[in-house]
Amino acid sequence: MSSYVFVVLGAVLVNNVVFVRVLGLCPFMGVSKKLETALGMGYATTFVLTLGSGTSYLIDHYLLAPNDLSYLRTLSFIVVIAAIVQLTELIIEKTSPLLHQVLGIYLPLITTNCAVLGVPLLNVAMSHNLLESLLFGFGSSIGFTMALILFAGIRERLEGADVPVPFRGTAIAMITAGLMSLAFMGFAGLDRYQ
Amino acid sequence: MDRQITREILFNGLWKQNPGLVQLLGLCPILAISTNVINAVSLGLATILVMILANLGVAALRNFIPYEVRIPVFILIIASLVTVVDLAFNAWLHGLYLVLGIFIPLIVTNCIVLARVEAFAAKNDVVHSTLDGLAQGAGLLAVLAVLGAMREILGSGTLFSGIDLLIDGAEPLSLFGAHYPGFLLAILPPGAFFALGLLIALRNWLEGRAAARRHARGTLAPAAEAGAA
Amino acid sequence: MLQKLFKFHGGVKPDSRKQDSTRQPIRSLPLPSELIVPLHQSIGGTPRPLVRVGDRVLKGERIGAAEGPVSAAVHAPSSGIVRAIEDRTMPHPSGLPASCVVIEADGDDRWFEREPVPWKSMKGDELRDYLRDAGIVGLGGATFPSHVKLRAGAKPTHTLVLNGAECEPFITCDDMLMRERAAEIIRGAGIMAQMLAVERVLIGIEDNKPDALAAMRAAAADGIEVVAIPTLYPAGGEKQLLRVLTGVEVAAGRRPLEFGLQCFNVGTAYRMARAIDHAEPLISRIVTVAGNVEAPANYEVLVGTPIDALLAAGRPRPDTDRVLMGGPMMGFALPTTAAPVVKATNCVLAGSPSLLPPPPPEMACIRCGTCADHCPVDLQPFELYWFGRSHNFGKAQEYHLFDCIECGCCSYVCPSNIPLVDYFRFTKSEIWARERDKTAADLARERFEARNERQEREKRDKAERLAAKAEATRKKLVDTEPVAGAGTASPAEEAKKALIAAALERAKQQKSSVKPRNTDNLSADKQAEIDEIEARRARAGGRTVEPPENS
Amino acid sequence: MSAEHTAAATSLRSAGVMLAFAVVFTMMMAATYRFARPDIEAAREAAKMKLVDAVLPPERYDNPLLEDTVELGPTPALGLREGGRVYRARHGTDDAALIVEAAAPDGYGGRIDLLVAVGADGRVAGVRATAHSETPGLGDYIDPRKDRNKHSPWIEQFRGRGPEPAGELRLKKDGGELDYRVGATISARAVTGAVARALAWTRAHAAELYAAPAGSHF
Amino acid sequence: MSHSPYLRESRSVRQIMLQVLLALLPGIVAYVWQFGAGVLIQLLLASTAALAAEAAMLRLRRKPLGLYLGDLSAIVTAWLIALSLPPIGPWWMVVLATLCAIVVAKHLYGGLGQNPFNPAMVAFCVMIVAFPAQMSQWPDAGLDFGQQLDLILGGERVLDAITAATPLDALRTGLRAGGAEAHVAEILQGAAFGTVGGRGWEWVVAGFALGGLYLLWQRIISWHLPAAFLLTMALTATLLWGMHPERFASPLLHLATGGTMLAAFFIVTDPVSGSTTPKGKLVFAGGAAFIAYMIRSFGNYPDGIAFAVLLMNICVPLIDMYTQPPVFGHKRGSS
Amino acid sequence: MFEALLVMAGIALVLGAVLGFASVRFKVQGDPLVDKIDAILPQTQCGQCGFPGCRPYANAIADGEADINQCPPGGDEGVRKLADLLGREYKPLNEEHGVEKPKAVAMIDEQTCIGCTLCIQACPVDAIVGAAKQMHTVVASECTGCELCVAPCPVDCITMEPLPETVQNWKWKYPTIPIGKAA
Ligand SMILES: Cc1cc2nc3c(=O)[nH]c(=O)nc-3n(C[C@H](O)[C@H](O)[C@H](O)COP(=O)(O)O)c2cc1C
Ligand SMILES: Cc1cc2nc3c(=O)[nH]c(=O)nc-3n(C[C@H](O)[C@H](O)[C@H](O)COP(=O)(O)O)c2cc1C
Ligand SMILES: Cc1cc2nc3c(=O)[nH]c(=O)nc-3n(C[C@H](O)[C@H](O)[C@H](O)COP(=O)(O)O)c2cc1C
Ligand SMILES: Cc1cc2nc3c(=O)[nH]c(=O)nc-3n(C[C@H](O)[C@H](O)[C@H](O)CO)c2cc1C
Ligand code: SF4
Ligand code: SF4
Ligand code: SF4
Ligand code: SF4
Ligand code: FES
Repeated sequence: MSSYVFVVLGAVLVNNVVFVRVLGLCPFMGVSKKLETALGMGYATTFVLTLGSGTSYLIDHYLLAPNDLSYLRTLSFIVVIAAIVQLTELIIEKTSPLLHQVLGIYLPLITTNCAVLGVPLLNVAMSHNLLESLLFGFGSSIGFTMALILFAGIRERLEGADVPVPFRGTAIAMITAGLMSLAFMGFAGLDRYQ
Repeated sequence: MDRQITREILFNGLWKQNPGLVQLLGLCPILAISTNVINAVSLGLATILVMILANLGVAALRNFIPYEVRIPVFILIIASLVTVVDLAFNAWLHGLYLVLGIFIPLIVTNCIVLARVEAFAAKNDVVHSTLDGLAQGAGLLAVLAVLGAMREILGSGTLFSGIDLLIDGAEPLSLFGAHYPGFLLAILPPGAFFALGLLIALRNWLEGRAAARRHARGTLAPAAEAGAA
Repeated sequence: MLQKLFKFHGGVKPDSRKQDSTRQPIRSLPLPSELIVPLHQSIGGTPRPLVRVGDRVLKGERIGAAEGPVSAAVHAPSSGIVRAIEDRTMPHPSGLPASCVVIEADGDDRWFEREPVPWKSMKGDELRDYLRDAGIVGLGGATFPSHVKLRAGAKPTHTLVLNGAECEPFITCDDMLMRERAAEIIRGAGIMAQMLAVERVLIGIEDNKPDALAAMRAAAADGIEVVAIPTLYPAGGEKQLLRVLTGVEVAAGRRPLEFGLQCFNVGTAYRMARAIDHAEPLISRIVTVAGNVEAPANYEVLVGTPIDALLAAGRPRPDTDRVLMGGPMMGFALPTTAAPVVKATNCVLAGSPSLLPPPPPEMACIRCGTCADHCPVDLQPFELYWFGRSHNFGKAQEYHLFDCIECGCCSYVCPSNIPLVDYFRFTKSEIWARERDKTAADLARERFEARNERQEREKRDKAERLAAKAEATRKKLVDTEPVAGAGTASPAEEAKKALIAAALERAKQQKSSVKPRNTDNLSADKQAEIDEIEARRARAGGRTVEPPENS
Repeated sequence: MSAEHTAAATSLRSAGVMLAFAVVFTMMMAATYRFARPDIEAAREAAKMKLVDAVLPPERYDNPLLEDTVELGPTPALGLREGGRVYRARHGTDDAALIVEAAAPDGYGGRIDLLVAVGADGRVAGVRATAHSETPGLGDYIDPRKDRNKHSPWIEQFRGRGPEPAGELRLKKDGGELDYRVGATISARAVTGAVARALAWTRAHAAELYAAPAGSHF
Repeated sequence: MSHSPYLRESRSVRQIMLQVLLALLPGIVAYVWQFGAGVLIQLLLASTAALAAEAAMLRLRRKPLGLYLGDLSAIVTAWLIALSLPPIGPWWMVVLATLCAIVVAKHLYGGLGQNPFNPAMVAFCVMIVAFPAQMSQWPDAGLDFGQQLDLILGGERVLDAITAATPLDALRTGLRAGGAEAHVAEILQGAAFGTVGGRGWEWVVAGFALGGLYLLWQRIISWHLPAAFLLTMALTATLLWGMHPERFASPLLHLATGGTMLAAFFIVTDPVSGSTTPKGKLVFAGGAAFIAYMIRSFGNYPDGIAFAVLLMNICVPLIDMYTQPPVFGHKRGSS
Repeated sequence: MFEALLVMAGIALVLGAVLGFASVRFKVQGDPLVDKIDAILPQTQCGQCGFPGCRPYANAIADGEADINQCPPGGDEGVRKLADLLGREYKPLNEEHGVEKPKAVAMIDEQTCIGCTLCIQACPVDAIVGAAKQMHTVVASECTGCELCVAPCPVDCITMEPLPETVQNWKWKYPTIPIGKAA
């Protein structure tokens, strides 16, 4: 039981996808200018990443591994994730126009978030079981969402700051991300305590 | 092939629309793998290879790809190319393969690859597309190399460590002697962010200065856009 | 009975400096030769001028009639001749001119014929119309037409509050008024109380005015309670005073009336009594002249008196570098002292570099929160400042920018010397401007779309009609063809020609009867504007087009 | 009706195109895989052997030691919570060395995985840290690749040491002979302790280990 | 032209910063008394570096030098850095730390008042991540000033002789080395740990607390921050100590050691990078204390205050957003 | 090899079918983006952007056919807002389309006007009243200042008058030289 807690905790804080594993940075930099959009992207990613982790586990475990097809992992994972994205869009469009309005524009962008492929691949590398894969996917995406939201909060505040001209915009955002990543290093070791 | 367009495509990839400094795409490998020059350059070369081939492939096949499945097909093409590169590294550069880890398969989701395929190769002919892949990949490679060098020099005071993975027995350069304490932070993720932030600022500064100079001379920047735009 | 007092958050205690100007009784000023009466002297519509250049007017004669439901009349402060109706610089921070009636006083100061007002027998609306026509507006600062505030709300009004707090440093006009004319203030309060049918009247006076408190207590009638409140700027703010006296917090955007409360300045009550008992419209007020002057005192001044003249009576010292209208906390530097005294003028304050030192250089906000600690409406001024600076107007509004009463407490205490209130004023006016633009854009979009639709419809209609007509013509031609068969042209050709001719004819007719159809569905005031334009056109003399009224 | 119809038609068409692309590119990948596979496996083998070479010089054995293994269950004495593996090196028919997977549970950053080679003489032949999370720049000198002293890395000190004379496998700070880096004693102490325990255990079970059938569970 | 209000009455930023520096003095005196005068060198080095960096940045950014340099905020940052680094750290370390704080954490964000992260804590974190070895060397008792000066200026570091662990480092080290068998009590007995917090630390802690009370009295800081910080620290520590007294240190130790007091009164109270609303301050300081405790007890770093403060700095915009105090007239129950 | 083909073919088939189906079923939908863009445009309807009105320009931006810096009446701020909405880089107003001018309204010299109705036909927002052969007048509060009526007037009686600043529409200025936004 507690090992599952550590899987999630580790994925959210200690090995945060963005700050420690350095994945998913393009959307992290791209859609963090406003809190609102950050939230939308976060929700969408959480959904796809969790589902993608589970599905990828199933594909790897039942289709690829038994047939010695591990070289098809990258391809099949990404294609399946793309399909999940499309299907999600389709389903929410039909069932919840409201949700679609919130998430609609972010869903297509998710396919090129390398965290959605990276996390399933890490699941394989860390030989997680199905539940662990799901939890790891969920934890990672929560970590991503959290990072995105906090970052957006700071960026909104930075809007009025008198930042030196060459650093305005993305440069200072990058520095800020660095400082956040520095802060997250403080969590090192928290997932290992027994 | 038109010289002017060629130059523009190259200029775009390397400077004006540099993926790492301007478009902010493909950041994950840039930040994760730039802990030393060798890693950075190796991944950069792998990415260039994939980008060239992907742009070439898509540009060649674009007329056969229906609109509604274009993204999955692009991904299919890219993923296959990446798998081939991955297998090649595994077989012939195994040491590097272990170091680069999941970042070779992650070239698939490297936003810049798909972005170029969609924005350029899907709309342009084979020659220009290939060139664009090369230019954008080179832009990425340049950033990777500079970043890798910055971090390696600061962080451990060496250059080309890990070269033995490529060339057996080759020795890395040690720059500050054995007593250099090493600014460890540079090699860790925060250092990656800082270094890229500084690079972006440096580019902004250069651009700003150039703009100021143009302004002083009273000429406007040649408003040339890339063929894609 | 001891009144339980409440507290409001924050506030500051600047040195009150009221002693100098309260040493002498209220004085009067010699009649100036020229009186400049701005038409717009209250919140709401700009009064319509009732006089023409060259007209002779008597003291107290109405020269501008209230325009619209929220507006109050303006009157001639003295007898004389209307010399001009023209733009003159206003006592306003913008220093912009606005329309004024300039009267050359004849020196007789002859009153307009006054009749006693049978107010007890008047119906509420009649009485309110009378007050409007007497130009009674709030003298507490906002010059809101008082008759509007004297209409009972949906809920019964239980408490009338008179504001005698006068919390700003230097200003003593209400203090002196209360000391000298307490009876008439109480009289005015009684009238207001009757109009609003309130249960009790509370008069709040800061405890640094013992003389005024004593005078008011002596004059107070039954049901009127004079309450000493702690001296704390801005206790005189309407909402703060109501909070202190009743514990009720009236949120921004809501009216005291919704809570069964109503609040007037003591000066307003006094003018009310004068208007009812002496049929005297609001043509003069008490103004404090203080600051860097030799003879600080209060004067009863005619509205329209150039501030120069008033200031001269106080004898400003030579190092006077600017003149404020109002107090040092909320007043503003007059762009020119040639501007007239208006109903809102409570104080003319001469400043010198030592008295009102120039602001130290503005530094960065360190988010120390001191400003928030002193804000009487619990705002977070530094956040508003930050949003204003980054032009994040939406966020500023979310953080209740419009609750800010511009009291200046935050700027007063800021260790970084940030002119916070200026940022808020800037942000507010930018937001207003944007809102004006937005409404204009919406209106334009609507009208553009309506026009497009109309053109579509017309085109369609025309096409249909033409088709129908053509059909008919052809039928006719076909019908008549056998008869005209002897012609040289072939019947088909003939038919075509006729068709074209018919179409041409129709087109001609259409053209000559073209009438712009854009005058359908007009709102009332649009119609009014158009009517006005038509009228002007009829006159065919006036050639200026008024800029659109924005307020 | 037409929406349904075109939907079906489009579905078919795109499925067809996807299929075609999938087939072509899968074939490409499969072909590459076929072609590269022997090299991949060789490379994998070589990587493993590199580690083994680091703890045991190749000239000391001549058997395919990666195949000559014994599986261990959870072994607290080796710090193994989930089991591990022992590789047996033989020279001709002689026992040459045992290469044991072990772990130090008490590193500064948690567990340190080790590979310890114990010669037939009962002394340490070599040690390598295979995985650890000691503080970079401080405790990570236990990994010779991170060790600043490239010429005689810290971990090489273990070569040839044994349980006696006493103090051979103890830090100077604890009264022994082994060097350590000041400010990061814990890492050194953890590795040293684990090596000493692994050596003791291996010596105690050497005979059985050499004798057990290949691939068997111990 | 300026507008109303035309009157101002306030303590200037310079005066505020001066008072903070004043409040730090008792703690510094105790520090010198207990650990020797080395820290004075560090304070001097840090102040000089801070002023130089500030001046250079102001010049580069073309800001009025005199005005901003005189606000003394850089000195406050410098002193806090000097006090949180080991007093015998090499000179370049404290200089580098100060440069990080002033140049990166402060001026890249626009200078005073605009930095989202606490500059001093940024400097500390950078240092402990980059130079963990140097950062864990604290002087053993009995080093005289000359020896300390020598060490700071680059003398030969025979570290075994000179360094001793701070209580927290010793605790962490002991627990790691001994696994579960080592008992907290034994570990703490081993070293010469004074009566409460550790050798001499309680005096330093008392000095900082005294300065903190002065700041409270002067209304430069509000009670919310220190109260929430100390209470959360005490509660969390009590809870875990109550459950496993042999594995966790007592709340007293946690309160009276390391940077706890310095943090409670001088660091979480940084107005610029902290939360500003009353409720937000409680959340901010409480969160910082909790994370700091967790890192101390379970993480890789001996003290987590700096990381905890940075982590809470990250959350400040959101905390502030969700804890806006009700505005006049919009309060519950008043409509 | 065979399994590989099988697996991938299966995945491809399903995916292709689903996507094709989805693309047909869920294609038509109003573009909410256009409304958002349109809401930012000033609705002057002047056509300076090169499109017949603001909405067509909004459509063009949404389709990626027009750049965001072509609307002079919207000015710098309009470009910034569009850049914000669309997540694009801000760029200065394209001077080919004109420059930002202070707000103005059209005014008809009522003495000269011959009542030809040409201006009425030109005005996109029906801000001109009058009938044939009668004098025409601009309803100032409705005029967007688009200047479209100026050119058609055969007797040149229409002029654009800048809106004067009055006490009512006067704006407080930014307190000091802005440090942050100066550049
Ligand atoms: C736009 C506006 C509308 C108002 N409408 C009413 C009203 O309908 N009834 C009323 O009793 N007071 C009304 N007031 C008066 C206010 O409640 C208040 O008494 C007045 O603004 C003077 O307060 P001040 O000097 O503190 O601003 C209105 C004020 C303003 C500014
Ligand atoms: C900050 C502030 C301070 C004020 N101080 C006073 C004051 O001292 N005396 C006063 O009568 N009105 C003062 N006012 C105006 C009152 O809010 C309010 O407008 C007035 O009492 C309403 O009465 P009136 O309509 O008769 O003017 C102040 C307003 C503000 C915003
Ligand atoms: C951030 C940090 C990381 C550390 N990492 C390690 C480590 O990885 N290995 C280690 O042995 N000591 C590490 N230490 C040092 C220990 O806490 C302890 O001070 C040291 O091991 C005691 O060594 P000494 O006996 O030589 O003083 C670290 C200290 C700090 C502050
Ligand atoms: C009460 C108080 C506490 C402060 N704490 C810190 C601090 O922890 N770290 C720091 O760098 N500066 C601190 N400062 C100084 C100043 O606020 C800081 O340099 C700004 O963050 C720089 O913009 C403090 C100032 C005050 C008034
Ligand atoms: S008082 Fe001044 S410095 Fe302090 S928070 Fe408010 S605005 Fe900022
Ligand atoms: S001016 Fe506004 S923000 Fe400042 S204290 Fe007064 S009400 Fe609060
Ligand atoms: S240029 Fe004119 S028509 Fe085009 S968007 Fe702007 S205001 Fe509308
Ligand atoms: S009146 Fe003229 S300027 Fe005004 S909106 Fe109509 S056409 Fe445009
Ligand atoms: S490379 Fe773009 S998200 Fe990772």
